Amino acid sequence: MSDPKIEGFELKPGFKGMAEDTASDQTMFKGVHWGKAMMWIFLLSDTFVFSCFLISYMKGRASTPVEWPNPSEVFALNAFGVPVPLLLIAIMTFVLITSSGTMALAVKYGYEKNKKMCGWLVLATAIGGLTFVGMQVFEWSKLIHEGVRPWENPFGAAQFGSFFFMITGFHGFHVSIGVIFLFIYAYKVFAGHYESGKKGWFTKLKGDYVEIEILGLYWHFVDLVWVFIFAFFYLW
Amino acid sequence: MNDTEKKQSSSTHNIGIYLWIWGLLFVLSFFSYLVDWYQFQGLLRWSLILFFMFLKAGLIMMFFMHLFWERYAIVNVLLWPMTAIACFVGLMFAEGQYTLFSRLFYFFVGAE
Amino acid sequence: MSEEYDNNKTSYQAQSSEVLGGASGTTPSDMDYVRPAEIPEQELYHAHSFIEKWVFCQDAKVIGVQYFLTAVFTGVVGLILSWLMRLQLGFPGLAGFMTAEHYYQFVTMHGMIMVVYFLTALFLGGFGNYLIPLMVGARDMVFPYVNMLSFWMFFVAVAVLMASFFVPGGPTGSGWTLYPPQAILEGTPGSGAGILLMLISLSLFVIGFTMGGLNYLITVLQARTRGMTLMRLPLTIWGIFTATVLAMLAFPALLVSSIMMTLDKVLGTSFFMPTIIKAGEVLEYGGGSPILFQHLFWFFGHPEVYIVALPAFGIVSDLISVHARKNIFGYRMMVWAIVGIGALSFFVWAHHMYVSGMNPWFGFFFATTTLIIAVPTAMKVYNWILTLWRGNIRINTVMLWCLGFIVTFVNGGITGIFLGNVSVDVPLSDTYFVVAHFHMVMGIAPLMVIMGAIYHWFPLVAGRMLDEKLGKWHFWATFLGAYSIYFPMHYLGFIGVPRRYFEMYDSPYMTSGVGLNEFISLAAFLVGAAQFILIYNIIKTLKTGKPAGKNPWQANSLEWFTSTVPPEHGNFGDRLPVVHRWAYDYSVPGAKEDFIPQTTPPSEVANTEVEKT
Amino acid sequence: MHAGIIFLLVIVGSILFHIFTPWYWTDIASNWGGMDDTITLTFWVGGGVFVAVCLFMIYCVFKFSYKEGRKVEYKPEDKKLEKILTWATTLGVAALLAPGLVIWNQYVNVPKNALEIDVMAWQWGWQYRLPGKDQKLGTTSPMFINDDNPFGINIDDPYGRDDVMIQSDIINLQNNRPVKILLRSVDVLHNWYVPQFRAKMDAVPGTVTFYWFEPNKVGEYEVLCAEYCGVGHYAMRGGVEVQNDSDYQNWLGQQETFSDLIAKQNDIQIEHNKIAKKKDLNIKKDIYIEN
Ligand code: HEA
Ligand code: HEA
Ligand code: CUA
Ligand SMILES: [Cu+2]
Repeated sequence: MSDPKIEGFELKPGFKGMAEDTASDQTMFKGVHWGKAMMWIFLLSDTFVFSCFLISYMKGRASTPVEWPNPSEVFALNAFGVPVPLLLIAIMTFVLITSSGTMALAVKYGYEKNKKMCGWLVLATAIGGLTFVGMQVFEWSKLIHEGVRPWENPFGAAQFGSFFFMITGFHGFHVSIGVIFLFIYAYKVFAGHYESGKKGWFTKLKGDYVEIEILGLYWHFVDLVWVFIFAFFYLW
Repeated sequence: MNDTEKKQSSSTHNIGIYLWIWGLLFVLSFFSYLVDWYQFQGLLRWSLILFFMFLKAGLIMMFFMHLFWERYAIVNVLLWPMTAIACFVGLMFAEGQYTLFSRLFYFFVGAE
Repeated sequence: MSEEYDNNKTSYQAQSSEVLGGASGTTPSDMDYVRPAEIPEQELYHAHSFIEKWVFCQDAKVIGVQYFLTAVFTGVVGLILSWLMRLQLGFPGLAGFMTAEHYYQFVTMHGMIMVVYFLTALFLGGFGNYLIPLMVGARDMVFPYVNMLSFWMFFVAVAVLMASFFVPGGPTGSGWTLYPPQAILEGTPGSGAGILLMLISLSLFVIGFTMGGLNYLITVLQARTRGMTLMRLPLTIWGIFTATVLAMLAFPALLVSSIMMTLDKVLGTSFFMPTIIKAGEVLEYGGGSPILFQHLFWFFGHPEVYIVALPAFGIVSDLISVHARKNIFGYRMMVWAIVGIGALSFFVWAHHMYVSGMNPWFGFFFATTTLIIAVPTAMKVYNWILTLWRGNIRINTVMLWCLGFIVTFVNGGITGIFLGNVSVDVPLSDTYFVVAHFHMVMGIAPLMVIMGAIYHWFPLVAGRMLDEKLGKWHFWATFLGAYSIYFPMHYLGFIGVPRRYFEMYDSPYMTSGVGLNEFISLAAFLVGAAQFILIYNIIKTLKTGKPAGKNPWQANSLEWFTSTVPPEHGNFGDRLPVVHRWAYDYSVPGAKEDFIPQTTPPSEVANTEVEKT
Repeated sequence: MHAGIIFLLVIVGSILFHIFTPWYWTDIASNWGGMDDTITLTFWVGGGVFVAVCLFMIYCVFKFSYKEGRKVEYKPEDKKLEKILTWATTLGVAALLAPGLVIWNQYVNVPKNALEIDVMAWQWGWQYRLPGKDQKLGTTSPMFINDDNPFGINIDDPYGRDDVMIQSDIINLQNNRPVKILLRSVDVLHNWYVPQFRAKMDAVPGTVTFYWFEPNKVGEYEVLCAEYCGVGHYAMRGGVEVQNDSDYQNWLGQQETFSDLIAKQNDIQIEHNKIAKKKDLNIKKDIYIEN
């Protein structure tokens, strides 16, 4: 996304460009900030974490001879007296996608050095994330109230509760971390750290709007994982 | 200036594209919700779920995470490892079926 | 805050758009032209106090040494445990305190320590940290602060691991594979606090490693110096780099399986636990699948063994090339082989599970993929020996370790072929044949490389040459001793002696193994003791060793061309080196000397036919 | 110089050790001679490569050790040589793989006439169950295991009624009759392994695993547990007695069947002693069936 113009090096598009980038000296990902490259590789690793969780879930569910609870019933919510399947989940998905959209715009405005828009959008994303976590807490407490536990549940195979709490918990953990960072970064945007290039608070790196993009990658990834959880956990 | 060059030389993109993708994500999520609402079953259900899932994931990666505009060097590095996951998924699916089979075949199920 | 940076040194010269000066011209058509810098100079945070300098240090070289020392400490613990095991196996009953519980705890801790906390940490954390920035021509790792955290995370992981020796019930005795259900049930030693601490320690290790691994990868990918293309990297870096990629993708499976097992243990979930009856009582578990754990574990475990092997492959290639005064034969093939082995290693994991009761049809798939790996590995072996061919081989300590590596690695690799060939594995699996296989290929071969690397790079790290004579004694004792431990051990496997047996002499056809076992144990004591020669050598050298001077081995790669020996923080003085060639221009016809450093511009060696890289 | 000689001695020593070793295979007593043959083949190919590689290395050490001013060949790569070596190795590997896969195919395809044997493992012991006249084993569940029903046989399964129960860690087998070993464990992983039969497989709680072989030598053999299963692992032994036809039938006739056991228990009317335990199990069972 950044603007790679490299002196003495022609950036060719497509696979040809890939071969040349790879064969060239100094950097392989031309024009990619170190932090961004690091976030990408980290997300790749994290993808393997979530894949292993979901694969375990698939294997566990495929091999249990006991009936698996029907998610559209378990996760139904009463609205106006009728049980609507997956209502809460639908709203959560909606919230998370909304926050993903605001994040994408925040990144855009960050690059335009539009401090105000960027800051508000990051803040909006943080609030969206917080709402999501809140609804997750609600969902958990509802299920716990209904007797679902990691080790047992009244609806069917015991593994249902185990995988549910573990996977959504791990995802929720990612969201929570993201929310914390979103709030911090919102503050930093408003305080102008990214314009003045002020030294960071943790690793003492110089501030730059690229950090918003890096955080954005993380946040979109969290959304991405939710897409898979939604499909495999709630729709299966 | 051809298309790809334009893609790489501008560091920000028209706001329209983000709004579009955003809207599409809502629509696709709604569709996958409908899959459950209408209680489609069997192969149809699965192909729809997977189709919407990959479409959504693809859109997020391509546009929100900007992979569409990144150079192929990074895109490839990110996508090739997925073959390992695909292999793992496929084999674990077979393994799950096999475990289920042997449980049903030899055990008195219900008491397992 | 900015004065915290570089305040004890004037800022490094900016590199951007600077073209090589000197006798050669500045036009791009000139043969010495190297593209201008495309990345700005890295800002370094220099330490201000003793603590920042030696404890929470952000210099990758110090972190490397910290990793090295911590890993060697765990290695010595693992070594002592192996002595205790051999004592029991060779001379049962001699050590009065040795119960079956203790034995299994020792085996488990020995295996886990040696594989994860010793070799992985030593190769990637130790050698990786020290060598990557130096060899790619960077001032430091790209995220020094995260790098520092990585070490301390590892340190805590080791502390937690060691703490498990002192909790009630002792450390876990579930075998390093930690197979459930047994690992978390009574009847296995340390199934309480021991296993929990092990799982926690492993999780910490993974988190810590991830922080370090990101550094290694991004440094290699994005922070190379001018002129350093990927195809000019020394093979050491290729090995460490690929191993790190494997680690970043394989450790997640370990993390996930540890989390799931922890939940099974603490919360009573049943991910891996089917209905279980113990002492006539039905446990609370039900419906899970132990085989799932095995798949997850080996999806991590098999890449893990290559994480240990690939850096060794890389390092040994460099050592052989330097000391045979000849370019490494088939460099491109070597790189592709490393990458290929790394990629394939994600498709072979279930060769550890041929007799685990998994879907039997998997056998065909995994046997095929497993044997395919032998092909790139074989190419590497051929290229090592072809590098020796018509070289000018210095038979010094470093070279001896390399030769020892080739012998033991080929031996262990071939036994791997036995095991990989699914129906051959059936009688041999879970016998001492497997134990012999992996000690030969993992316990001894990479260890030989580590030793060679110590003798090779010690002059750089400490500025003094290790004693050659002691080094040779150390080598022969280790090599001959280790070979006589593990070569005969295969034959115990043929008899059918299962591994993880506390004692086995009551079986009629195993009595024949008694003498052999005693011999093996004696050899093991000798080999272990021989390691103290090295420690003595190091201490002695630090005090009275011969000063090494610059580039004592007349090597080409960048780590020998630092501003000072040992290198200071920032590595290369005011100006980063510029690279013009691969690291293997040895004995180039027409050149004055038998080596051409990577920094030598082509115009200086214009009349030679150097390799185009 | 001396380095080369020592390496040479190591290689020669290895070969001599292999030739003269007193430690080698126990005599095979099953149909899996093919496994031994593949191992022998691998030994020749692999051992040959090992010796060749090492000898080449030693030759280089002798021939090219350091001499000031020696002329060194400068040849970064040799595409042709590398290609030849790659193909030769691929061929060698394929030659080893092929017989391995053929035998594995036999290993996973059990002959129709194989006698099914249920091997049940626990920490730390074995017991066995043979099908009765109907030649079929009844289904089981670990939930049913108790003093009255040591194998957890499903009482409602008619196939289970005539199953022969051997509550001993020694089993008798009929010579030259293929057997399909069905492995079952009630607690942790185990592995029923007789070195002379070559074959093995883990017993995994929660599923049933299998393998087959055909014993072809009359005699007594020791069973070893070959998968780590806790502190008693090393002591978890059993036995196999391979007998010829008449001896085997004789032995089989003396064994108790499941219906014998039930009848016996009904006779003595000790039911009420067990009520407490059974109730407990039944409650658990009900919960499961409900779900
Ligand atoms: C550094 C570590 C390392 C390395 C490099 C290897 C390399 C290989 N390993 Fe090993 N292995 C382990 C570490 C390692 N292993 C460990 C730790 C275990 C046990 C874990 C446990 O259970 O506790 C194990 C167990 C293990 C098993 C499971 C055994 C069992 O439990 O039943 C198998 C089975 O396939 C196997 C196969 C192989 C193969 C095919 C290779 C190949 O990569 C080897 C390739 C090399 C060569 C083949 C030699 C060079 C080639 C030539 C000179 C060319 C000519 C050759 C031919 C034509 C054949 N290994
Ligand atoms: C890299 C891995 C590694 C290494 C080096 C070793 C080293 C040794 N191992 Fe190891 N071993 C394993 C990995 C390793 N082992 C694993 C994974 C298992 C399986 C565990 C399980 O079943 O769960 C195992 C199991 C195992 C068993 C089988 C136990 C059983 O199944 O019952 C035995 C038995 O003899 C044994 C013996 C030895 C001996 C005698 C040594 C050594 O004595 C060999 C000689 C030692 C050295 C050559 C020196 C070591 C170096 C240092 C200590 C550092 C010094 C460095 C400096 C000072 C700079 N080991
Ligand atoms: Cu039972 Cu080991
Ligand atoms: Cu392996």
